[in-house]
Amino acid sequence: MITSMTFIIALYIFVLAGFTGYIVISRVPSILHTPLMSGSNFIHGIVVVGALSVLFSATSVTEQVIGFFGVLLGAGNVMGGYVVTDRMLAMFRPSVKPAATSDEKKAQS
Amino acid sequence: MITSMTFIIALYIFVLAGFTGYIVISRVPSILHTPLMSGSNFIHGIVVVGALSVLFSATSVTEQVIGFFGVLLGAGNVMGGYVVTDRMLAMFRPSVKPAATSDEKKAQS
Amino acid sequence: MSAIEYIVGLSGLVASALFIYGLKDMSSPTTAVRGIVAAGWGMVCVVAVCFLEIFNVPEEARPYLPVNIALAVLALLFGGLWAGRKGRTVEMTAMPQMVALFNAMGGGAAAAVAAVAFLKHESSAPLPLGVTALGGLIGCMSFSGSIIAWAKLDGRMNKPLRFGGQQAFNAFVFAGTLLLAGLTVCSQLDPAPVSGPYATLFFIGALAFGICMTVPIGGADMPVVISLYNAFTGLAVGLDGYVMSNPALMVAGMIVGSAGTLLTVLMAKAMNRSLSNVLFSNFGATSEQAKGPEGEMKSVGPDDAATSMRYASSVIIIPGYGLAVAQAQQKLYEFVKQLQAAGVDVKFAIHPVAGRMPGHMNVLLAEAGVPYDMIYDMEDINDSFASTDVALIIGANDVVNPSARTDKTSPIYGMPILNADQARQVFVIKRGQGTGYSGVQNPLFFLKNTAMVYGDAQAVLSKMVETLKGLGSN
Amino acid sequence: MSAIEYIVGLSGLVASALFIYGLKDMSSPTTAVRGIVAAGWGMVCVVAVCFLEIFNVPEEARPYLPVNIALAVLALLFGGLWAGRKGRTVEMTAMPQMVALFNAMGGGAAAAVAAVAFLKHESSAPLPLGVTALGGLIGCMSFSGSIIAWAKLDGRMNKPLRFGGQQAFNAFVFAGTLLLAGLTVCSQLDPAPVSGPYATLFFIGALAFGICMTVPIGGADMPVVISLYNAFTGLAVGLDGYVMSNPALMVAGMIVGSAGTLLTVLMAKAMNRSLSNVLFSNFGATSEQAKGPEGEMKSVGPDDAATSMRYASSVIIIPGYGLAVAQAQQKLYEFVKQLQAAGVDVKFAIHPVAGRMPGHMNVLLAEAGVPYDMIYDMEDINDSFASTDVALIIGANDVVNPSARTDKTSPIYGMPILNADQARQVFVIKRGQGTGYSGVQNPLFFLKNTAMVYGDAQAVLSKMVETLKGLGSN
Ligand SMILES: NC(=O)c1ccc[n+]([C@@H]2O[C@H](COP(=O)([O-])OP(=O)(O)OC[C@H]3O[C@@H](n4cnc5c(N)ncnc54)[C@H](OP(=O)(O)O)[C@@H]3O)[C@@H](O)[C@H]2O)c1
Ligand SMILES: NC(=O)c1ccc[n+]([C@@H]2O[C@H](COP(=O)([O-])OP(=O)(O)OC[C@H]3O[C@@H](n4cnc5c(N)ncnc54)[C@H](OP(=O)(O)O)[C@@H]3O)[C@@H](O)[C@H]2O)c1
Repeated sequence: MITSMTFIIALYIFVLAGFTGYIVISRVPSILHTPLMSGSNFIHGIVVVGALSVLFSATSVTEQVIGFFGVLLGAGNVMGGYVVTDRMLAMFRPSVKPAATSDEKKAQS
Repeated sequence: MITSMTFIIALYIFVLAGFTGYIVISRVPSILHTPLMSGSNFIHGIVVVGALSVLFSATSVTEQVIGFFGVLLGAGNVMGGYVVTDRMLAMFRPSVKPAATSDEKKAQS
Repeated sequence: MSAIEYIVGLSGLVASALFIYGLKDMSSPTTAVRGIVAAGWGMVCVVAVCFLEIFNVPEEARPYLPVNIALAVLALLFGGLWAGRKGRTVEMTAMPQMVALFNAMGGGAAAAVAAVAFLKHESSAPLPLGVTALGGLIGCMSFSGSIIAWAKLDGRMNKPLRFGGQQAFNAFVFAGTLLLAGLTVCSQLDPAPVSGPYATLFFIGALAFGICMTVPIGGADMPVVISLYNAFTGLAVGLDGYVMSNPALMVAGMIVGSAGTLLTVLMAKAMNRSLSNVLFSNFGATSEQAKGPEGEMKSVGPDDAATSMRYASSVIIIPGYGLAVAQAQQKLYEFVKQLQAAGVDVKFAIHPVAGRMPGHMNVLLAEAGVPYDMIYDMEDINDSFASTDVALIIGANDVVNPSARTDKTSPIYGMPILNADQARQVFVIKRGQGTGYSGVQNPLFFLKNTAMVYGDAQAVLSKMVETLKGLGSN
Repeated sequence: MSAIEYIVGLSGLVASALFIYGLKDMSSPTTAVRGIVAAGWGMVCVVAVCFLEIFNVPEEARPYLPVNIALAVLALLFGGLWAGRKGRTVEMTAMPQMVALFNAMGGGAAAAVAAVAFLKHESSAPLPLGVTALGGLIGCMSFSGSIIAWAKLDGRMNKPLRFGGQQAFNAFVFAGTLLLAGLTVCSQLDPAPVSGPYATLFFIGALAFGICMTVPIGGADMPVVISLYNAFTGLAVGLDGYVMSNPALMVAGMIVGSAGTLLTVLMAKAMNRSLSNVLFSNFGATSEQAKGPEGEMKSVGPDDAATSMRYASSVIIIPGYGLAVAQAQQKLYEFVKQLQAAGVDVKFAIHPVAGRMPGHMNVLLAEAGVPYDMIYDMEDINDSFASTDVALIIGANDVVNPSARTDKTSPIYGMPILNADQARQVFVIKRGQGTGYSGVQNPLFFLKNTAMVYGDAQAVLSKMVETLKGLGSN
């Protein structure tokens, strides 16, 4: 899609993204580890975009079959990952409204 | 140097680097703000590398003069930034050895 | 660069930013929902814009385009609807296997993308070819490995499959797969390659290796393994992104790759084991016949236990894996609300590795409606046990095993535990003499201030609720 | 891509990673030194490898190469040695102006790089040209603005320069500069441009705007302004990196750009003001004649104050800007050690904006050798004042002003303050009736439990140390 990416630039992007993932996760409290696992599972569902590109420019039945399954699986990854993460996260709620601020503090620290 | 970088890729790098700077700094305790300011001041001294590239391929006296001042200023930025940051940071020390672990905890939280 | 390429590139950038922002927001329960919604919009944006590529396909793909589009829409609909329904209806206790399944799908898609890159012979330079092979390898491993993990967690494959020389056999499979990868890459260096057989065998080998690697690992270790495969899929997607020059895939994939790796390491650490120990040590094979402390366990009925809690002033509840098995979280909260109504101060204490996934218990309790400010982390509550009347342990075992503190020969030695033994009175709800995940006996059950309440957690808690109802509000 | 380009690119990647790692380590006092050392090695690596470019210069630059290399070495030596000596010898209290100066140098270098990009006419596409112009503009503003900031902080420019219609004039200068930037870019779109005059005027305009923007801002606001210019320089370096296709510059520059922006906002927020208020409101112009509470201030001599602290059981010390002015941090710690030897429990309470830079007081106390675990943040200590015998305020004013809590008309209303007024006895060391940074009077000084100890902080503390010596260890 975006042509002419040198290897060095790719390494820069990998390193920056890797560091970002590391530092963001190192802040998540253990209470949220399960939804986080499925949340990151959802994010790698972006592979469906790659599979769509492949399928759009397929020029043989083999490519079409592989592309079809790629999109099928990728779409499942995206949808499933989103739904379960959302369901889990929606279940976390504080007990009463007035205590909300202190909870926020606790959760952020 | 590394040719053929598209604008989109450049934006990716900017966004990732910007986010990294943001999230890293948002964790620094206020006690370290002054050394941090000079520490980040040191880091943008990397401009000296750009100035060096410019000076190396200068082909006129004007370019040489501008390049010379660029390197001069950049080198000052790097050296000065490093020395003052290092001096300031070296001054922070805990009171006694045995308490070191609890200090570490305190500082990390 | 055409306008379409620009828009597609920008949509990827927006999506990447939203993913990062979303993950960051997930770091607090108050913002977590906002985070996943933001990430969801990022995904919608990038998938929708991706359809613009229809106007940009290479000349030779034009004739196939209508069929391809139809196939794409079909695949999106089927995959999305099926997974969406599955995800909406799955029990919270079955979450680990569900995540394993969705992760397998992502790995499979990543492998498919790599396969087509070989098929189309998109490059004949060694570097991109090598990256493609790596992406395919990791994607396949993640696919087949996650499916095995799913089968184990879903109870479809109950015994770890182990045989003599397994490590050597696995190493052999791996070496063979690498060899096939090398042959595929070499054949693709040719401008007009005939690499079909090599590539096919390579992918089969990679799938086989994923299976071989996963079958000997015990079912209870699966959450760590899934987390690892989650990181693997991310990495494979990132590498695919490089091959396709799509930075959005690179960024999203690598974020998950590094985040997942960190999560895996944190999980293994919380279980007091190293990652290689989880993957290669066949944990649990020998611990079946572990001998434990001998002595007498006292047992009491649910009604007595419930009554004494009703008149206690403070109770700390320690849920464990058994609560998830019995699906008793709703009943538990009903019981807790009764205690609260009677003026008892009730708290939940959650060990970081209680259950079978990190945060597993938090999710279950959240499902039952327990507000998260009643739930305390180990560090925050461990000092309070000594001043607490009753510790109620429900289906937990290893996380309250004092031999982790004292017995150097125990497989869980060194793991930090909840200090339930310091409470004035300890009640333990479990079905019988069964050991926990680590297979060792628990000296806590033999202490003189401990009383066992035998039975399935659901049944026992129902009885307790009945008892308290009987007592009324006096 | 040649081998040299590969090595240069990789060195930049290594440097970027080390910069990020270094910044991360600076987030804790225990690892901070390691962090700056790591970043330093990154810089050494990237600068050293950069010399490989000598073998890669374009054909037409070959004849100039020996001279260019000589100039480069000279410039590195001179710039590095001069700044290194300055940095090693500067007083800690003069740190803000030193940072301003080094920041100006970075901005100047960034502007120079942009200027040569125009001169060499490296591109004739609008996008890179626009980016070059933006980099030049920001670099120039940061250069001239930081120099003004330095002059103000160094006491070389004591009054803010203000005149009627200044905002309009500045806007006019800015518009003119933008126009010149546009003309420069347009002329460069031509394959054989004659843009010299435009470009020269544009750079002069940008420098002038940096001056115009900074002169009306009061000296005490300068730390915020420097922090902003620090972010500006980072941004300019990042843009230069795009123009030169050097990702290391892009990454390092943008990291500083965003980190510096965040730091600036945090600083302004801690002073209870918005950033635009700092930049455009000419703060301090009207507050000179602010009327304050009337009443009587009690004053005591240093010996009496010292004696009563010697026999107190707990003392909290609140240092402020006056301590930095008097350079009395060493004497203060000497005094504190005497108190500690006498069994007094001594703590330091630091307000986030005490002094003239964030963390200013921490640096001063650290210089004097005060261990950082004796130093408490506002939130951690504010509840302890009520149970403390003596609060000793040294050259602080605004940060202990109770009208921030009560007086809605005060310019500092709403700023969180240290609750010194809750201590049983308050001593205030200051020279006279001078107001602090915000120019308002402080009702704390009129309370009945407050006693003023007039005099320069250095002189007063010396006398206090003498007094305690006289008392001996009895
Ligand atoms: N959280 C994670 O990430 C993770 C991942 C992998 C492994 N692990 C490991 O899993 C263990 C977790 O400890 P844990 O204390 O939560 O659980 P556990 O040690 O596995 O103990 C579970 C206990 O629940 C009882 N139980 C089972 N079904 C029950 C039912 N229906 N009703 C009542 N009780 C029932 C069992 O005894 P009976 O058979 O007698 O009823 C068993 O002793 C740790 O060793 C940890 O390292 C954790
Ligand atoms: N930290 C930052 O980032 C930052 C940046 C910019 C602005 N500010 C602002 O600066 C202020 C800081 O408050 P602050 O309480 O530290 O200081 P302050 O309010 O500025 O007060 C300083 C006091 O020190 C006294 N003083 C001056 N020289 C002295 C000497 N040689 N010996 C003894 N006393 C001396 C002065 O009174 P006499 O003249 O009577 O001696 C003055 O009242 C806040 O308003 C803050 O918003 C902070």
